Amino acid sequence: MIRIAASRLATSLIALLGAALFAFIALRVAPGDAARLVLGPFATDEAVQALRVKMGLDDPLPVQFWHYLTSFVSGDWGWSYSLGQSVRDLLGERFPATLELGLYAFLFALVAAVSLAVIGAFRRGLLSDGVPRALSVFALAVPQFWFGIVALIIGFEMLGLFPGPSGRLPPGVTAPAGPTGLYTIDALLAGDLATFATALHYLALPAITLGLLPFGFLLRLLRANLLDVAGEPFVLVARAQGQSHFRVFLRYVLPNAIIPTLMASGLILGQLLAGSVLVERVFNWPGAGSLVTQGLLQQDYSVVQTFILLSAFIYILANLFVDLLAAAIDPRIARGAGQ
Amino acid sequence: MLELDAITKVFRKRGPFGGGRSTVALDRISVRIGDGRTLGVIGESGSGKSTLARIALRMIAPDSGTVRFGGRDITRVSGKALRDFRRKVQPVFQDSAGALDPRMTIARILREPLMLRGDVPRAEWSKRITDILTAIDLSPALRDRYPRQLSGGQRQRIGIARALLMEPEILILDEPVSALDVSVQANVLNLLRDLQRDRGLSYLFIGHDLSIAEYFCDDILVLHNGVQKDFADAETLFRDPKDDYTRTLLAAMPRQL
Amino acid sequence: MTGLLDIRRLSVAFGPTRALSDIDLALEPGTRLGLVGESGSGKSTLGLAVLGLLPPDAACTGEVRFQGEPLPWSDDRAMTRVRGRRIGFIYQDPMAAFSPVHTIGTHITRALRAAHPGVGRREALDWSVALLEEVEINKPRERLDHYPNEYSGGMLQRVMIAAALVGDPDLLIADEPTTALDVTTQASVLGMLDRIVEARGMGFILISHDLGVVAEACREVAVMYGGKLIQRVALADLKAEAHPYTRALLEARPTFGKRGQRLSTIADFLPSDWFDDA
Amino acid sequence: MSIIRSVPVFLPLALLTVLAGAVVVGPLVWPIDPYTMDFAAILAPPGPGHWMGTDSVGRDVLARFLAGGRLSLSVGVIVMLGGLVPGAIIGVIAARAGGIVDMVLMRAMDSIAAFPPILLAMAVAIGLGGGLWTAVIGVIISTLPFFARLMRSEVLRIMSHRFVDAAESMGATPAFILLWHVSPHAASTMLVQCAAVFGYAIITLAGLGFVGLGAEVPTAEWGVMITEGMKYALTGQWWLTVFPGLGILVAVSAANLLADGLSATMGGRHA
Repeated sequence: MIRIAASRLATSLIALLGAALFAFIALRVAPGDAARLVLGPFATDEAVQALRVKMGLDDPLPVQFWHYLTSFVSGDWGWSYSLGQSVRDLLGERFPATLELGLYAFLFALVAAVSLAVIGAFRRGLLSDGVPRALSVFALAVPQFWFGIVALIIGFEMLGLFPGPSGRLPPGVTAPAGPTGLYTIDALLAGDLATFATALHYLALPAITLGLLPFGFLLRLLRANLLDVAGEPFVLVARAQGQSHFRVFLRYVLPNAIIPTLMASGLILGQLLAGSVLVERVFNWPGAGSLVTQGLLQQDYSVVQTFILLSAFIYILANLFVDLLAAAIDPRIARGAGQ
Repeated sequence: MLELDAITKVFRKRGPFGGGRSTVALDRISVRIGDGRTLGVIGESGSGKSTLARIALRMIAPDSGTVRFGGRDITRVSGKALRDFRRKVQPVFQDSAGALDPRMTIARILREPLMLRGDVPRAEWSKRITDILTAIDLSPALRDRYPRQLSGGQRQRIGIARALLMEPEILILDEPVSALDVSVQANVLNLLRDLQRDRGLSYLFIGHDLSIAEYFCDDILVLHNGVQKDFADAETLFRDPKDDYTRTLLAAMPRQL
Repeated sequence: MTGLLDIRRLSVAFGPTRALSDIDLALEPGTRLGLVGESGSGKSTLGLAVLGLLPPDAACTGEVRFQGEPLPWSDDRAMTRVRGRRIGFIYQDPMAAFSPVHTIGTHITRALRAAHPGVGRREALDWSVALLEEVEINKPRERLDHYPNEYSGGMLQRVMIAAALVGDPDLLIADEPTTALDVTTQASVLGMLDRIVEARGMGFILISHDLGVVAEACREVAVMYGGKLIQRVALADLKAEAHPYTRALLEARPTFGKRGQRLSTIADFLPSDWFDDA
Repeated sequence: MSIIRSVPVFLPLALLTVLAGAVVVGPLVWPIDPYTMDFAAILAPPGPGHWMGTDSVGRDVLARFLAGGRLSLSVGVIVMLGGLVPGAIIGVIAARAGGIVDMVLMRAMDSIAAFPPILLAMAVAIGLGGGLWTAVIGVIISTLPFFARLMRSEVLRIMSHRFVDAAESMGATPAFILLWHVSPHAASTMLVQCAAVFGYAIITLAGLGFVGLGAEVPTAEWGVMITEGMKYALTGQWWLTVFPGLGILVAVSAANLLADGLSATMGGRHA
């Protein structure tokens, strides 16, 4: 187990270095001027030249990479000229909004996918089989930002059931003060059920939109895994021992199908991070993702660069965590091939 | 004549930082295959019998010991010398479905050895394929079928035909009938006996079933965990087994009817 | 006395393919029957059909009476009370018969509590230990916490036998229980089955492709081919009364003393339109 | 070919063909130019004359839809081929070379795959200065790990089959085995992957267009059209956004369904 952990840790470190190197090459070494990228199109040439020196862009590449890496790891992520704030402060400020949105998107994806997959696996029929299949095809093929707009057209403009694209809370409502920065949780902690309900109402459409891709992905994966496991001999044997259909499904099929599904959590986190860039813009959600879109549109790339590399790091660490978790749960990994 | 002399092979399970366990698959095993005879190597799973087959085919090299073919040391040859040796020693595998490329018709599968030999004119290929199909009691009409459209016994015959098209001296039969139904087993064993008689082939027969080995082999080597337990001609081995393990195997055999 | 098992005109089809046609087979209590056939003969389908565990796309007609009453196939709840408690089942591939993420103890206690719903956790655990002892697993208490991949095939097969016995069934169906095992392991597993079946006096159906294996543990043989029951005969009379196909099976086996002779093939006993494989 | 006749392959393939036919032939039949502004008909709803309505400067949405479709589908093909060739080569080299070469190549692929694809494409597009073609290069790079990993595992899987052992015993060289045995098997798997990547490229480039990194305003591209239309989505002019989005949805669904259909149909032939 320790040996497996060590080897996974080593590969993760290599992947982290590789990702940083890739970002470095793409953003620094590529033909565009890195200092110009940071300062934007309106900076004077003198300012750009000064920054070139400060960033060490005239140093040898390995030295530059080393600085790039160390400053990134130490949290020195640069300065946003268009917003006049350090990137770290900006991201820190905006992060809770993205976290809250991502959390609910994930919850939606997980609950919807698991329940549909389970119904589909447990009961065969056109409705219980065709509907999940159609939904997963749709969810994997629909552009999320477009789905968000259409959801607004229908849910807000036509039916008036949901709030418009105006952020996390309506204008008059003050954000609940609390330790987490997640409005729903802070509101609950403060015992403010009205604000909780409002925040949830504002979350509904963005969360479903953001959760759509992970939902389709999870549903597809889980359905395939459930089908595979249901055909395993140990399911037949358990049935032959007099265990009921339902119990066998719950005790044998589900656990064996969940583990490979769990291994995809890293990918889902990536989908949520990348999706937040597109979806937050549609709903004017004041999170890190919309910060990225803003940066892109104003050609202020310092936030964008940080967000991109940060996502890769988060993805790698999430995968590491999932692998170790799986090793702890699954004896085949934990104890080697055995025998 | 293929001689394996004092062959040792150890498999190491490598951990990420070196170390790990190692298993001795073969421990100083010597065998000679030739003279139109059949040598049986019998053992249970993990005995090393399949490793021995792979070394005889020179698909892998031993850790120590020598492999000689026609007196020449070919233990570590590679490239052209290895390919020259290989066409003289051909394998027949247990899993007849896996041994044939599922995307190819029978004709295409049987064309492969002729292509690789390079000494048969293209114009003769079709006739050679028809001839070999007749020789193994299969209808030449099967040439346009795919392997999955054939029965297990038919597929195994195609595997044998492909090996024969190389005009080898030795066939390495790795559990050739273990996956077949009893009634089909007999057909394939009869065919192999006829081919041996007609073409002067020598066989290395790898198996786990002592009754088939007794019927089919001239000499039998009993392997257990990579160690030679017994070696004798088939009759002696069954009448008067030297080793306890051989006796255990004999006693464990299902009743003869 | 009513019979143990009475199969009447049982037919099973998967779409256009007929897996079983009009099988009639009756077993008295304590009968030990070997069900022999080659691949595709329908022998495994017959075993699963009795248990009501055929895949949902199987079309099944006919009737199976167990201890005088028809088996309630359409009522899965009722069948659940038959399986494990009155009919035990052993699967051919022990390596695939256990969920890889559950311990051996979990498997056994679950089987136990399915057969005896009232049993508590602690009691089930002690009982499991006793069962593992019965099938000769060393240090059973420690071994309960191990995962299937830490067991050998032979050990797993013995655990599966133990799990099939928890409900003290009146009939045990074993589908090729030793095919995946080595010869020496096969002998010990067959010996154990023989002793257990003898001691409990239960009915036993041993499904196998190998007449020799069946001869180790059964008194009667039923031979199947192409979904049909060819013949049923006492083991002692097998040679004397063998159907031509059964003769072919017997004679085609390479056995001691046939050295140097040509093996008989199925074509020597039966017209070629009778069988498909040449 | 018999594969094409199976329903799960035929239906999506037919859908894609109809879509491709429409965007290629459409402009010949539909007389309006996608870039001509008509200030007399600003934000006109769908109706005769403008079947999909007009946008805020009076351009015909149907004409832009067709032009955007042509762009999206061709870019999909370019990304597919652009990723397939180098990706497959990397995969073959890694599988055949093994050892340190394999390790380095696969760790490099891991590093690329660590970025969520659209963010990776963003990084490349920014680094190269922006615009549609830098975004295309970015998306191509993001597909490399898909192709390379799959090709590598395919080669290893096929090489582990007994029929390859048999070929080696007959004196086949590695090159012969790659050509004669591996490539027919790998080709079908890669075909499935290509269909999936085609859809992925369309949806990803539209996303990049949406945040201003792909095609640029005023190019008629589905993602850009949605961005431009977003301002009017909640003021009643739904047609500006809905039609291009439907185009993406149909194209990508068809590509994904084709991938599923191909893999299910050819699965039976796999070893």
